[in-house]
Amino acid sequence: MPKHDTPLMDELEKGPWPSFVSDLKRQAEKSPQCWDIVGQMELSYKDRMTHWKHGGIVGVFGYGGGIVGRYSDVPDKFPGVAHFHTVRLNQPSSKFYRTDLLRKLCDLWEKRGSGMTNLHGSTGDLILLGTKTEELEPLFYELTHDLEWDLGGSGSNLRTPACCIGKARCEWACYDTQAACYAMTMKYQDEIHRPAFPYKFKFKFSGCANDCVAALARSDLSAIGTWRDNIRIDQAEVKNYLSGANKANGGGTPAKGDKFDIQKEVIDLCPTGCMWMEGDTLKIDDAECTRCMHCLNVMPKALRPGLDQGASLLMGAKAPILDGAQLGTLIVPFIKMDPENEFEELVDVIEKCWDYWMENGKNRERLGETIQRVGLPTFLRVMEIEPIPQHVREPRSNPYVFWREEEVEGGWQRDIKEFRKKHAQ
Amino acid sequence: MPKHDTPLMDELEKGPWPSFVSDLKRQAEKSPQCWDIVGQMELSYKDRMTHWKHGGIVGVFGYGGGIVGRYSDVPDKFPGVAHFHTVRLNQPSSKFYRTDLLRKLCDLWEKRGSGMTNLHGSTGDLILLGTKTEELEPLFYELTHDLEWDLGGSGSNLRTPACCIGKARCEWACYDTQAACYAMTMKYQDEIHRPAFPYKFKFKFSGCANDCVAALARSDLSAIGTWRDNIRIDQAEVKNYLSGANKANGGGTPAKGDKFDIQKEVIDLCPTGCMWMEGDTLKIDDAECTRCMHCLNVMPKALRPGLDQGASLLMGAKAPILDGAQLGTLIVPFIKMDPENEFEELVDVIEKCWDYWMENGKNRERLGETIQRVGLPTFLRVMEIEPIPQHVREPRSNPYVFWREEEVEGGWQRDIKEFRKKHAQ
Amino acid sequence: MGYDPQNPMKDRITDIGPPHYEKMFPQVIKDNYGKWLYHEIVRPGVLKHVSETGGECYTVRVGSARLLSIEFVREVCDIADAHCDGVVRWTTRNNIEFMVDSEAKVQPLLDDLASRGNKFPVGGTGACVSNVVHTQGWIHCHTPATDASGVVKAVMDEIFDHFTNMDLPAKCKLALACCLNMCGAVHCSDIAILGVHRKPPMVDHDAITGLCELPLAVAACPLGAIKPATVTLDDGKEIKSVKVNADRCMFCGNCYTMCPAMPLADPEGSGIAILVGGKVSNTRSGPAFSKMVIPFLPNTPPRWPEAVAAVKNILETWAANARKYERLGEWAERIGWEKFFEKCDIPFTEKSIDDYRLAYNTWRTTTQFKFTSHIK
Amino acid sequence: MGYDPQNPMKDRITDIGPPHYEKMFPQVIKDNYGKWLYHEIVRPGVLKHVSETGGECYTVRVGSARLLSIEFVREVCDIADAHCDGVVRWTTRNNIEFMVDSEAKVQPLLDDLASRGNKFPVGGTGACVSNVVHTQGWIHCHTPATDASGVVKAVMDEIFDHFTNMDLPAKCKLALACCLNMCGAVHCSDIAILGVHRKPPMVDHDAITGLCELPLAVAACPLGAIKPATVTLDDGKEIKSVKVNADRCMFCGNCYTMCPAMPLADPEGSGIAILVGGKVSNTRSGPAFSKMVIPFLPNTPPRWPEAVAAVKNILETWAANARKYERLGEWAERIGWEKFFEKCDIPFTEKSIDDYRLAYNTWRTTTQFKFTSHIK
Ligand code: SRM
Ligand code: SRM
Ligand code: SRM
Ligand code: SRM
Ligand code: SF4
Ligand code: SF4
Ligand code: SF4
Ligand code: SF4
Ligand code: SF4
Ligand code: SF4
Ligand code: SF4
Ligand code: SF4
Repeated sequence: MPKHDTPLMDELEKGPWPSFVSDLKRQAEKSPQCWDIVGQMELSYKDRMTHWKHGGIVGVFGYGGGIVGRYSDVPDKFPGVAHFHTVRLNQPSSKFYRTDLLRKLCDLWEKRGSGMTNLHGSTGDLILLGTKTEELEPLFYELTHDLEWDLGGSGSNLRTPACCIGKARCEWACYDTQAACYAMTMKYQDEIHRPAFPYKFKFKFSGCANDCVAALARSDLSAIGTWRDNIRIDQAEVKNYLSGANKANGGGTPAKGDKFDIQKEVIDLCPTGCMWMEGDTLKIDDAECTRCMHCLNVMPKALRPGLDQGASLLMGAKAPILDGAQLGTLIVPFIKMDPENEFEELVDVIEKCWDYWMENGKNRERLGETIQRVGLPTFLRVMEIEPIPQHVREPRSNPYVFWREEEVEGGWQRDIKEFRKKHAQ
Repeated sequence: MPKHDTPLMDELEKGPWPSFVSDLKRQAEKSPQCWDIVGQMELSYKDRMTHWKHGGIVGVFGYGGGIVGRYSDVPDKFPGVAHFHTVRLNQPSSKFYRTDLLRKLCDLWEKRGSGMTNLHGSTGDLILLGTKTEELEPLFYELTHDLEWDLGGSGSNLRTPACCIGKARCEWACYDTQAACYAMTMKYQDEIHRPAFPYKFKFKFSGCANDCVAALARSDLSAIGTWRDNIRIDQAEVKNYLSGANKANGGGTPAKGDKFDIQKEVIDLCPTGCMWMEGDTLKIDDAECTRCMHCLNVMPKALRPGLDQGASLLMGAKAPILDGAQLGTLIVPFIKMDPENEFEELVDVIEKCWDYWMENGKNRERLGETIQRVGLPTFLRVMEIEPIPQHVREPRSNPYVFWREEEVEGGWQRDIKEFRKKHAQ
Repeated sequence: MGYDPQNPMKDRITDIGPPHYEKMFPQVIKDNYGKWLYHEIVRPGVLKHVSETGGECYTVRVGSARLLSIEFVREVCDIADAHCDGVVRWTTRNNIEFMVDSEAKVQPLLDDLASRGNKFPVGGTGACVSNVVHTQGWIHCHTPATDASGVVKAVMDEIFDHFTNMDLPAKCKLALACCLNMCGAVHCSDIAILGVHRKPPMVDHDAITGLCELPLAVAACPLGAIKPATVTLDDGKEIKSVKVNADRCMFCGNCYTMCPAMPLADPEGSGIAILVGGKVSNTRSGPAFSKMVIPFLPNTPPRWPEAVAAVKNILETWAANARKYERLGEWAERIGWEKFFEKCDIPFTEKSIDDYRLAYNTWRTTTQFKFTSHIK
Repeated sequence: MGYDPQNPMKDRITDIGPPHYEKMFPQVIKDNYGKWLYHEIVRPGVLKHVSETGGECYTVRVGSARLLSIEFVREVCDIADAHCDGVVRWTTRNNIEFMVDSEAKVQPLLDDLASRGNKFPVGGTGACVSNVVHTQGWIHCHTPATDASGVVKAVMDEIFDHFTNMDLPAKCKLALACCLNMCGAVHCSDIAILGVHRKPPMVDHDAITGLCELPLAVAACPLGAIKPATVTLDDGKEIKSVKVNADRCMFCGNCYTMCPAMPLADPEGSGIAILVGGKVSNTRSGPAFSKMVIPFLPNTPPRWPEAVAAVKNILETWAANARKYERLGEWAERIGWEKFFEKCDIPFTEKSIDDYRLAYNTWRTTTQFKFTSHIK
């Protein structure tokens, strides 16, 4: 395929940020179809429009997900991208890679595809961007056989779960996010690869309330690490913050004023107001703490999560199509996350939820939309979770309560004729 | 009518709070039909049910409001309340009464009704509770001729407007609430007395953000006094608070701690954090103040509203039937309230709003429900009010914007065939 | 002269409105209109307003049952004549205010009021419980789920001392509405008592034809629970009526408002819900709706011990725990509603979880919560 | 051996999942898994984690375009082999992290990265602008209203210094989604760039029969703007198709997702909206949605100057005005959105006023507001 004239694309080779255009051109030297990627992009830049057609259904035998079909609407001009399907791979939990594996993947993709990738997609998959239908089966064969690696999810499937870096390199992880992510990915391979749900379903695992995998915003089920005992305080290190020996926020927020002011930077910003100083001793009323992480973030050397650790489960987060975006709703305030028992408690919750949603969810209805439609009280009931005030930000203000007949003394059946005897019409 | 045996009612004669039962009995000595009120109440207390029938339509000629029909569903037992209609009277603004007028009213109601009243109904009317259909016309005649007093509203009418005590006895009134209330009551007598609206409509007038007539919660249009310049500070009186010579909150909140702490009681509670002390001088950054009244309430001798006064207009408050309760939505942040020009600016707003609502409101749709149905942007457009950020607590988070064709370059008409020339199907 | 039934339109006067407010003012109000400088609460129930003219107005506020006889009103007039130059006023919450223009006149007035038994309790100012804004209940309305005056009397008897003493952290505004129409400010009160139904409407097929327009009855239901139906009466006659899908009913009573042949009230089904934490003033946190914390308590006349205890418990718990100036809802927001339920020892039920139109906004979408006894 | 097209199911391996994460770890991570004590950010882009074993891990984070060639990935592998014992990782926001186990190895790594032109910008830690979470745009998707990679490049070029310097009040998380499907966390970002359509879908009657199930197309529209219709094609043939009531359309694009014969995109109609103030972490204020402050900016490739300027303006205004640790939305909430618009000098339009499902909750229902230039 020839090089195209791409003045608009070329503009994007300037400037300090890494240029995907330069990178495309570099690849094109080896994979000439990349000239057509640049070429079609140039056309889009001229037309101010995409030139991709609505994706067709393509895939590998026996799988109903993992490949996103894509065709050019100007294939004659750019035959190199006439077919341009995406291959999604289950990424290893928290995305560490040994270079030998990565290099094998590069070789495979050089052979079987465009040579362009996304590391990673927004959901978390490793994405191979652009190949032809006829390459899919061979690619899959080599991926599974030679790299021992599998496809990710798409369509009305479970999507590849994702997690924060957690215990691998973070002091705050309250459970093993990688272990949980991997365990669920393996346990539910079938759900990832074969559409059986009303719509997509996403898991995300963050080790603490900082939520570094943005689970709360974009996963039907998120597990966020937390603790139920007391924040561990190292008072000696508190003093080191007061003296300036320790840098606030690990040095991460140097811009605004450098002298540490524990009152302003920590105590006043605690959302529950449960911290105070007694001399140079820091006090926390842990019963009032909502484990928001702010104080730990600012004084990582002095403060650590409690030891009775687990996770909060929130459900139903999603993007706005169609009822408006949702954040996850707190469903299980605290659950043990135990790799030893294969996350039994978590699995219970997941499967109860799926049973209900698969039976009751409408076509293309995300879990969050189902919960909104049937109401949180009903959802808690089917989940066999006792309703507690932690489920709400505030109690209802409208008075429209749905009572059930068995809750009302005497039931609902009444005789209007009896009534009329006492109340003339 | 005979006295009934009323053991349950009698229970309510005990205790320190004034007893309506004792009062009813006292009146019954003069107005024997009151025995039947007590009697029917006793029956309700036994049956745990009301014994009133659904109100029939009764009224005086030419009026479509002011009387609420009411009939007993046990008229044989209690003939004294077989008919028991309510008469609503326009109360004088802020409910001062000369006793000569009140006594005349008592005489009238002794002659024409049960002798029982509500001073006042929740909307604000003076309510005469319980009379027969045949008494209505004579009562109306005597009310208008002898007392020079008129009926209030009911049904799909404008309801009797109400106001706080304002300038009559309050230091904070930012406009003349009585004058506004009276002027609107007089201007819209026709709307009060003859149903012409989709549903009821209520005005309420509060002189400041304390909102002592609870306008924001329960009036389709509320005018709440405010100012747009600076809080007037008397620094000498500030010092008197600091020294304890002045009592905080005018002595109204003595319970918790008596020593005044300006930081805790005022500065820390200011919702915008716009106050601070410089030595013993109190500073306010008025540009940040939202005129919430808290600091003025706590230090009435030291702080007074600014001098450039007017009102904020909020619209659409109502009780929960059927879409859920609404508080008033801020529509006009600041308006002059000038008795000299007969509240011209206010009248403009009212009439523009009515014109739209009367044309577009559905049957039994309160203004707030109409606004919710058509959307606040549309409502502002028909009100010819420029949309400003003050109209919202926060900008929208969903992306579902209704663009109008004229706003979009090239309009909406496109040719799919032209499109297909560039984009193959 | 006088009304002539033969000629009802003769000399008819209409649209004259209320008496002009200025004519009703006492001298001290007239003289100082718009000139007030500041106020003090000299003792519970007694306000002192000071004007820039030097004028002073002392106000004595007394609680009232609101359901008043003309005999009582005449007694009020007697007092006003004796002490207040023949003027009295009512507040926006149905209290009575007697005003005098000098400090010397206060004590005689208070003595007079005190001499009249329990009819004129002085209080209701500052950080106290307010008089209860309330509605008609069984004394006059057709849709109530509970009584009004009786419940209010029972409640106020119990918390009376908080009306006559300013011993609370802030004002506490009480309200009662006897049905979901919520005549009053129940939806924005510190503590609200609300009459609620829990049985779906019966349909009085024998009477419906004359009483309602069926399409209006059908349209009345916000949840579409009412459908047209053909039914056979006892006499074999087929008529058009409606049927109710009870499982979709949320007991709002709008059908009964539109159609008298669909009564809901029931001795066991109807009762009281408690809502708390609402507020109207814009002070500090701004206006807020009341939230339902107890979905149902039975109707137990004449003294409603369950409702009375519930109100008292919430009031006292707030009073013991809140900060100065902190309204009930502000306190609950600060400590978190889970703590509110724990501290007040109120069982939490699913009924407090919103599932109506804007429900999602009230669900908890953060990991921030406190561990309470609710979490096992 | 190898894939046999004649016998595709032979030796088939399925459902084996990803490589096990533990196999991917470098030694320092393995040794200290779950034992980390604290971290420091020694300079922008360089993290130091200290374990209770005494072990240390130094991480160098570099920005990445996310759209990566395998040539580039191989270069990354070369670096990892040279400095990091053959391990590299990607973050949840598409940055690359190189880890070494001692301080001594940091500078050589940094020098190597710096020697490779602009391909490996070190930064993205602490109080800086994050790399932009983004989507496909014109490089791979069929529904975009704008491009992704190109807009991101243009924006990051302009605010590059805030990526390499921790000079902001707090973290600032940027995201881009090219259509309302919002693949990414655009709905909860400090600053979000969102591709939006503004023209209703065209209906390709010639193609619709083969491409869509009409009932699904009709059902796709949340506002009922799509109705079945019979149309006559140029060749005179009558077919069943659909028609769109353009006045009810809100340009969500769901119809196009369900029916390829209903394209929306248009050079003038489509463009960019800016949303701000969202956040995911539960720190202090808890998670929040982004709010739409600029409803439309045109698509102006290759450099989108309007969108770039808008992002930069908001970023700089926030940076100049917010308090330490105050995320963009927390700042806007504290000063009030009217002040946000004033300070950023962004014209307010009715488009920022919600009129969708839960709209009422965003309207202002208090008298509390600030006087700004908006009030004449
Ligand atoms: C590739 C990816 C964007 C990217 O560049 O990273 C992507 C691409 C598409 N998404 Fe997505 N979504 C991607 C992550 C997301 C996310 C983010 C996430 O998962 O964390 C979201 C928001 C979270 C959520 O799930 O709500 C997301 C919400 C959607 C939606 C709206 C779903 C909803 O319920 O609101 C659609 C529409 C649909 O499903 O029909 C959609 C649909 C699509 C489709 C399949 C287009 C379509 O209309 O059918 C896109 C295919 C593009 C292509 O040709 O490559 N995509 N999509 C992401 C998947 C990569 C991966 O597997 O790692
Ligand atoms: C008398 C009074 C209660 C009281 O004891 O004070 C009252 C009594 C009734 N109200 Fe009310 N409302 C009264 C103030 C209110 C208020 C409070 C206010 O105006 O400040 C409200 C809430 C604010 C509002 O308007 O939203 C109120 C909201 C309702 C509603 C619900 C309206 C809604 O849009 O949600 C209804 C139902 C209806 O209109 O059909 C209603 C209906 C009724 C009816 C007419 C019953 C009915 O279903 O037709 C009641 C007649 C009772 C009777 O027989 O005496 N009443 N009603 C109040 C009027 C007295 C007066 O004129 O001063
Ligand atoms: C007399 C009355 C006006 C009237 O036209 O009748 C009135 C009079 C005063 N109010 Fe009020 N308010 C009156 C009903 C209200 C209402 C409406 C209601 O209760 O339904 C409210 C809003 C209720 C709410 O927020 O839920 C109200 C919220 C306030 C506030 C704000 C309190 C707060 O912090 O939220 C103040 C300021 C204060 O007390 O510090 C206030 C202050 C005052 C002052 C001090 C104003 C003044 O300088 O004269 C008056 C004496 C207060 C006192 O008694 O403690 N007034 N006040 C009303 C007496 C009702 C009663 O009999 O109990
Ligand atoms: C590497 C990464 C996790 C991963 O598995 O890849 C990560 C790593 C760390 N995060 Fe994070 N966060 C990472 C994405 C996130 C996300 C998700 C996102 O950006 O989409 C969030 C939530 C975003 C949001 O709130 O909108 C996130 C919110 C935080 C916070 C909370 C900040 C706040 O005040 O709101 C902290 C605490 C802090 O920095 O003080 C934190 C802190 C940290 C620490 C200090 C944790 C630790 O002790 O190691 C790590 C270095 C922070 C830094 O770079 O300043 N991390 N962090 C992610 C790096 C993304 C990137 O390349 O830029
Ligand atoms: S979510 Fe918490 S545990 Fe996970 S990487 Fe972020 S800060 Fe660490
Ligand atoms: S974690 Fe958050 S709530 Fe708990 S003490 Fe620290 S700052 Fe306060
Ligand atoms: S609303 Fe304001 S002006 Fe009116 S009485 Fe109350 S405090 Fe005074
Ligand atoms: S009126 Fe309210 S916002 Fe203004 S300075 Fe006083 S306390 Fe602050
Ligand atoms: S609240 Fe209901 S029952 Fe009570 S007076 Fe109003 S309409 Fe009647
Ligand atoms: S009570 Fe309300 S929900 Fe129930 S049938 Fe009647 S109108 Fe419908
Ligand atoms: S945001 Fe829209 S256009 Fe962009 S990748 Fe996702 S589905 Fe495609
Ligand atoms: S773009 Fe959305 S609103 Fe418009 S017709 Fe299509 S589905 Fe309906």
